[in-house]
Amino acid sequence: MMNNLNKDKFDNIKTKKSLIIGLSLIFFGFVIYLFFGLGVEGQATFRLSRPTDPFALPNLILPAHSFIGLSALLIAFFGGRIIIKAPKNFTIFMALSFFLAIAAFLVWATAGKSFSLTGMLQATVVRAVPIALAAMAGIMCERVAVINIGIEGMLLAGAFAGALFGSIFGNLIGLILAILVGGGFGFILAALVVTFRVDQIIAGVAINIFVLGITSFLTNHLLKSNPELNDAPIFKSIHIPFLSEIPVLGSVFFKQNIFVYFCIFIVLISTYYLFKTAYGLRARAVGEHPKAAETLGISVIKTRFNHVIMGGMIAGFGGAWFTLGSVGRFDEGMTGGRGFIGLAAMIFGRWHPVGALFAALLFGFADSLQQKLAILRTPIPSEFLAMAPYLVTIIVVAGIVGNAKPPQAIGKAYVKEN
Amino acid sequence: QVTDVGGVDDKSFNQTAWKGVQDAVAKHGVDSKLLESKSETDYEPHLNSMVNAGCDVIIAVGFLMGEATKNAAEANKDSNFTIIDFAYDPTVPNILGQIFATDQAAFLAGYLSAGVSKTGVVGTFGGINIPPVTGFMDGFAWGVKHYNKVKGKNVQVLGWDPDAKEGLFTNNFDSTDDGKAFAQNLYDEGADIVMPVAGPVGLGSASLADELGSDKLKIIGVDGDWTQTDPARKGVYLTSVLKKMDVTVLSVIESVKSGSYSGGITVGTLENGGVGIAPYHDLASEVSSELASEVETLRKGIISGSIVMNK
Amino acid sequence: MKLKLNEISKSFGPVKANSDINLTVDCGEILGLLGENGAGKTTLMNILTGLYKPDSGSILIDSQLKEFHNPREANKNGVGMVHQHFMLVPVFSVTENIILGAEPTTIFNKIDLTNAKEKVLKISSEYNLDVDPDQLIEKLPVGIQQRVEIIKILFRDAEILIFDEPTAVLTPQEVIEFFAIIKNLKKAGKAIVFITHKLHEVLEVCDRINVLRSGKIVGEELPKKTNNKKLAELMVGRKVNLKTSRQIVEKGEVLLEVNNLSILSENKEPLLSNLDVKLHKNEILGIAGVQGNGQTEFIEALTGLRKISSGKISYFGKECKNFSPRKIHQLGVRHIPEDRQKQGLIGDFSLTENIILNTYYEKKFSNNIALNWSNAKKEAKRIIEKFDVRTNSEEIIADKLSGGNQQKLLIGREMSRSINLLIASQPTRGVDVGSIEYIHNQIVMARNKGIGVLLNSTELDEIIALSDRIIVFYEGRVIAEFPSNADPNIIGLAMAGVN
Amino acid sequence: MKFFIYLSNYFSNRETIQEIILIPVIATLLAIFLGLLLLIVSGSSTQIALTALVALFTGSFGSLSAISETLTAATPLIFAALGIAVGFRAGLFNIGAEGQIILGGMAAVAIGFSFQLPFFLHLLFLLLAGALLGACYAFISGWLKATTGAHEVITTIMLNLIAYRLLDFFLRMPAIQKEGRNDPISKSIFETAELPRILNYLDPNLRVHMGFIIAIIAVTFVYWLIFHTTIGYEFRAVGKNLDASKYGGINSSMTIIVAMSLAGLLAGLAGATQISGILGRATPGFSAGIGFDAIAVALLGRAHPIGVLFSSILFGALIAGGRAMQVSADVSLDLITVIQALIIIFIAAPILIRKLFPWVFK
Ligand SMILES: Nc1ncnc2c1ncn2[C@@H]1O[C@H](COP(=O)(O)OP(=O)(O)OP(=O)(O)O)[C@@H](O)[C@H]1O
Ligand SMILES: Nc1ncnc2c1ncn2[C@@H]1O[C@H](COP(=O)(O)OP(=O)(O)OP(=O)(O)O)[C@@H](O)[C@H]1O
Ligand SMILES: [Mg+2]
Ligand SMILES: [Mg+2]
Repeated sequence: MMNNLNKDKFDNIKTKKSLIIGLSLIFFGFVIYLFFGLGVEGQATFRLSRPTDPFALPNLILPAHSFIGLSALLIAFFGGRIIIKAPKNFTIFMALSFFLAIAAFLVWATAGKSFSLTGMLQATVVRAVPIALAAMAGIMCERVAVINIGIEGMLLAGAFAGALFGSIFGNLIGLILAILVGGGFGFILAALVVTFRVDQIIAGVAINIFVLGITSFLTNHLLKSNPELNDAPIFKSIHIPFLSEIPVLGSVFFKQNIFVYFCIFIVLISTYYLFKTAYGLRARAVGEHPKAAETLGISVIKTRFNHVIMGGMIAGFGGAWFTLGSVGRFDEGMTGGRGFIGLAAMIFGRWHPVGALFAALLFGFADSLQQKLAILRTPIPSEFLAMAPYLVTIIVVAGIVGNAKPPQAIGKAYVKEN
Repeated sequence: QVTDVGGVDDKSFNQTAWKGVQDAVAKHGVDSKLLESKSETDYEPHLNSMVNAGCDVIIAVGFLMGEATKNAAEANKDSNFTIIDFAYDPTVPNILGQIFATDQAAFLAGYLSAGVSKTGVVGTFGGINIPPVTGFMDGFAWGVKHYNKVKGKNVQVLGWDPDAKEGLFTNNFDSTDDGKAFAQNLYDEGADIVMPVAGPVGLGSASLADELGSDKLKIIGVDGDWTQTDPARKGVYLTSVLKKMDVTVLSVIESVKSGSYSGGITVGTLENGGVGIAPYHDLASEVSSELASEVETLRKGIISGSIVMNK
Repeated sequence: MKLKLNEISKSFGPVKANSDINLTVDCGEILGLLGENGAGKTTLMNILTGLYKPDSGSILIDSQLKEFHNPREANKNGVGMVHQHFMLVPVFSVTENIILGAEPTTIFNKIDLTNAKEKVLKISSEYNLDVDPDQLIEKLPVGIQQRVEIIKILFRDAEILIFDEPTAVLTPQEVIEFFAIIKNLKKAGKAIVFITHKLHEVLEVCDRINVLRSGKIVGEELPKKTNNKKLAELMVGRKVNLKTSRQIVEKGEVLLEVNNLSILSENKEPLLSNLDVKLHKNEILGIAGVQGNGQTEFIEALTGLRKISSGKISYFGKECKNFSPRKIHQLGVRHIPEDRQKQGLIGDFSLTENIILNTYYEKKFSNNIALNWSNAKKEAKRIIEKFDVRTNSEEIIADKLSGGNQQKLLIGREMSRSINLLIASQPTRGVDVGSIEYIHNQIVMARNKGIGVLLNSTELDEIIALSDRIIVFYEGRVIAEFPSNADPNIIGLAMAGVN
Repeated sequence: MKFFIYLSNYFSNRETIQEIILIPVIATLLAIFLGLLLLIVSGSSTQIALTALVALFTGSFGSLSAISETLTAATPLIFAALGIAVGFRAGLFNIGAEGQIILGGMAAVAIGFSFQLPFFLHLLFLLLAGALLGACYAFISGWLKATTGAHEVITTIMLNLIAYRLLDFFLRMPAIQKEGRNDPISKSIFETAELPRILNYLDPNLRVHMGFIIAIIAVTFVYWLIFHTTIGYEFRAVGKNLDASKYGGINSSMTIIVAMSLAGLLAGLAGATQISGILGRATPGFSAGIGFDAIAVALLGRAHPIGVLFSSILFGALIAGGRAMQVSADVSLDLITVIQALIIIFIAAPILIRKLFPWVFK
């Protein structure tokens, strides 16, 4: 009796929730039409390929006003659907609406002008890479319950090592050494938090400051006096045969450099590792309930060391992107907070590699979008566009992630008694 | 010398000025001190410590240091200052402001690139929206406009609108990564020649051009001749818009030595050779002989005043 | 397989947890290990399973010397332990928990789940321990979780099985099932160590009983040849009267009245439904029940730590709708929380700071803005004195106190003030017997002084010893009420939901 | 005088002299030593290293102007680090000081130039405005944490990034932007809104200003607040054990919000004093990473007001000395950053220090 009693409790909760979401979607659609739809005319021209491309696609030309009107209508329609049907999870519809909203915005911004959509998407992927890698590094550490605020520093170290050693030994060895340096800092972090039980966040902050200092110092005392040490050959983009010829997709995914390819690879591999393999299971156990793991003969200490070092290496690789994957030259503090955004992406993605990747792509998109709009010169101040991803993160962390659980033992030092 | 943020090895702005100092060291054996500013809060203390270090002349490199330099100069009437890219009115007795008519040189570069461009689109972007930077961009845009007028073509300039004074800015002078991204962005929009006016940021653009190949994307350097400062990628530089701070700095130092120093303003122009454009080096082949000669006549025209750039 | 422990000693700083302990277990034998809290039982077993290193002494299995540096080595030698506090990962599935650390894998270290499940199912049918291998641990009741723990050690083919207070968390019903299980295991020829401090249990299942007191073996008994009283005295080391003397007092007017109180969890499952409870002056009302049947939520609701969904709570005749803990405290309602480490005290606050934890804002200790430390110190000194908390200074941090002394500090804080009603939750958990008697007497005295006491304890003996009236919680409802002289077995049944 | 009483309290306070004095001192010396080692390893002569060392000391405490520079650099650190310390005490890790400083500065500038007022009033307004806006900005994180449990580390980091953009936008607003400039730079504040330089009568170049004195007052106030008031007790209780604080009848959400806002208030003051004492106007880089150094300072001072005071002065000295180092030995300022990081690591890992120098702790 009690059961079906709270069963219909459940139902009316659901319906209430769907009512709220539905209505807000309808409102949202309305707002979009109000802001973007009214008073725009002309067409938005999105260039999909360069004249030089083998199969050049015609430009995608959209009549601004009607397109925006349509997407606004669709969003409203989804809202209505949710209210009536009260489906199990609204996420698909909300995602779709979100997508439509962005599309509408783009069309509005481009009305009467044109820009290269492909270019923007390509930039999106490129911009997402360091963030995604930072997030992967974060996941590796936090899955074994070690908070790694030091990722920013590790990225920077990787960038520096990449530039320096790349200039001396060529980019491949440079990359390897960058990874090792990252791993080195991973080791230091592990030693500090696991062995010496330094507060995890303090240790991370210290690493950030330290790396910032030492890299800048060496830049001034080593690289300035001999510039040839700060001029590494970069990894040029590799065009994957045939695939790269596909219009749009081709140049977005298959005309990139190894960092992009490896980034995707790392995401896949680490998903497999964490959720399919025995080692992954043990790692997660250490993150959730170290004592239990210990009683089953899993060494918490070793596991944490290994994974934090692994995280460091991924960060080192991500750092190398800034130099070997971009301009081949190190500038002081050139990582510019990507490590922190990576952490946000990790939480956004709920400590899951794939989720984190998508979060990173979102940031990357916002990043490149902002540059396009600078050319299109919209009335919206670029500063506000630049804020968008950070605002989104805050909303997400406050709203969605409120109920997503991090590994249980996170932040706690493990004391082995004997 | 106190540098602006960006560092003395920026292959451009600070470095060119510093070269002037080193020339002086080489020629006259004066000794030199360098303070690099990490942030704008460093300007004043740095200038002060230079004063305390008892320098004969303190060289402030950069428009952004205008305020700080003025304060320092007024607080220390008896030490000599010179600042690059800032002109005070009324002038301060113990500051020599060095400014440059870079728009004249950039005008030539603009005309040149309009002539060289295959896609009919050229681009530029700046570091921060301040006169010393936008001077370049104005000239560049005007140059292209002039080309369109005389040739009846329609070459587009992306990244700067000289009338609205709006355009693309990285809002920093140090992120080469941005340099690459912005160049990529312009390239995606069809530009095949880009002039980055943001000190070392431009190196990022150069490395993109290097990656794509100079047939797809060419770069125009600023301040110094980038084929000299960045020989590794000399293949991608169509030319550079020269702003010969090294020369002026050297002369200021000499004037101090000879006691002929006085505050005020000096202006570098095409006429007095304070500004100019670099030889075409590797990409000379891209520049047809008649285009080259047109540019030369333009130069004369500007000096003589027969050509008014902005119309 | 035969286990022999030889002269095992282990101490933690000041505490000698184990000293020169000898014991043996045979295959197909159940050895009972009896001892008070803190006697050293867990420590001994942790040594046996390689979690702790002994300071001295040796372990022999089949009369050959063994040394375990970690649990895995112990496992390899067939030693497995079901821990007092379960060692299960809540967000993992049953199977994942069982195979953890001994996963069957295919290529690329991929876990072979199907294979694993088969093994699990095989074991569970063999010893009829039925579980759903795909269920998440956090969704399972403790009884089932314990089965998972057992399967976990059998999965590692343990021959020597150690159960650390396995019954503490079980309903009488589950206890009976559990006994059936270990008897099976015994038949299967396993050597079993069964730790508890419940006398009747050892008498019921064990073949032999060793009694541990403050780290030493103080006697070995055979169930047939001994009895409750004898064991109790061995365990505690002196004559104990298991009943606290409690002269009957006439109960007075109603102090606390709860009318059809209900509480829902965040995901709207009922934690308490339609509760009706009355507590009178001069009365000790005992709440019996197995952990997790709503007692905790009930206490939290009464003390303002949890919002109620419907119903009505009235103290001293006036309703207190969602009062804050402070308001309720101000009514003279004192609360001894069930987990002193987590709720009652702040581990690295000094004793003084802890003494003012819920009164720091009062006139006595502050003028609304600034604190009056000297008064606080005086108060701390007084309480430490009065409730003989063993410490050398009121400035040391609470963590440094032993469990029992922490408890005394807590009780002292709550009972040394103007008090009209006492809510005591697990007041003697993890406290040595000397302190237990002391605390019990304090509670009875309070009640005699005309205070109403609400006593919540999972130890049925404690409830029976103290209460004037007993209510039994089951699945968030009061399913039975008994007078103080009721038969424990019937109460036990009620705790299991049988009416 | 009062200050010294606090000082003695501080030492009689639970932590032992060893931990309070010995470890930080050793950590600092060790860090400086390693820094110089790094200098030598990276190819400078021992000669230069020694000059650098000397410059480090003379440049920080060697002369009146050196001391003035030290204190000037320390002033904003004291405010911001106090804020972070308050956060720590309430169990909050506030990485957002940078953003709070920026907003504090923005408010200060706006008040500073937008209207004329008599000297003291104007200054007062400016400081209040800075403090207030800083507090509001931090309030967001506190409120989100209390209501939704959003982790303050993430929200504050994001708010920092947002603050930079806000500043850029703010500095380009016609109302704010310096007339005749189209780069982001604000108008300059009026004389009446400037913090007077306290050693002006000795030498106009001594930049140390009233802000330092206000900072000292803030230190004593925060000390009193944390250890001698009910609010402080609540902060610490919530910080140490949330459940117990709830049991004790403390409204933990409220406490978190208040603590965070207070942290922001102090950081806001840091921004305001920086504007009105040193810069006189705002530019994109005016916060100069003070908010991040302050984290280090707060850790170094073990979240204790007096500790914060000393470590701020230490960091100020490192910055001032670092400049001198740059002039006389041209060693780049970054060496200082390295030293700072090393100090933090050593302080945070006392076990390490004890292992390295067992004889000191006998
Ligand atoms: N890790 C430890 N560090 C210090 N002392 C400990 C530790 N573990 C146990 N002790 C102490 O050793 C003694 C024995 O503890 P143990 O847990 O073995 O008792 P127990 O018999 O299991 O009690 P309980 O019935 O409560 O489980 C107690 O005084 C306990 O406080
Ligand atoms: N986990 C632990 N880590 C460190 N010390 C501990 C731990 N547990 C207990 N101790 C220390 O061991 C001693 C005994 O602790 P415990 O709480 O077990 O006392 P006890 O034997 O249960 O006596 P009591 O009956 O007073 O609780 C105390 O001094 C306590 O500080
Ligand atoms: Mg035990
Ligand atoms: Mg105990």
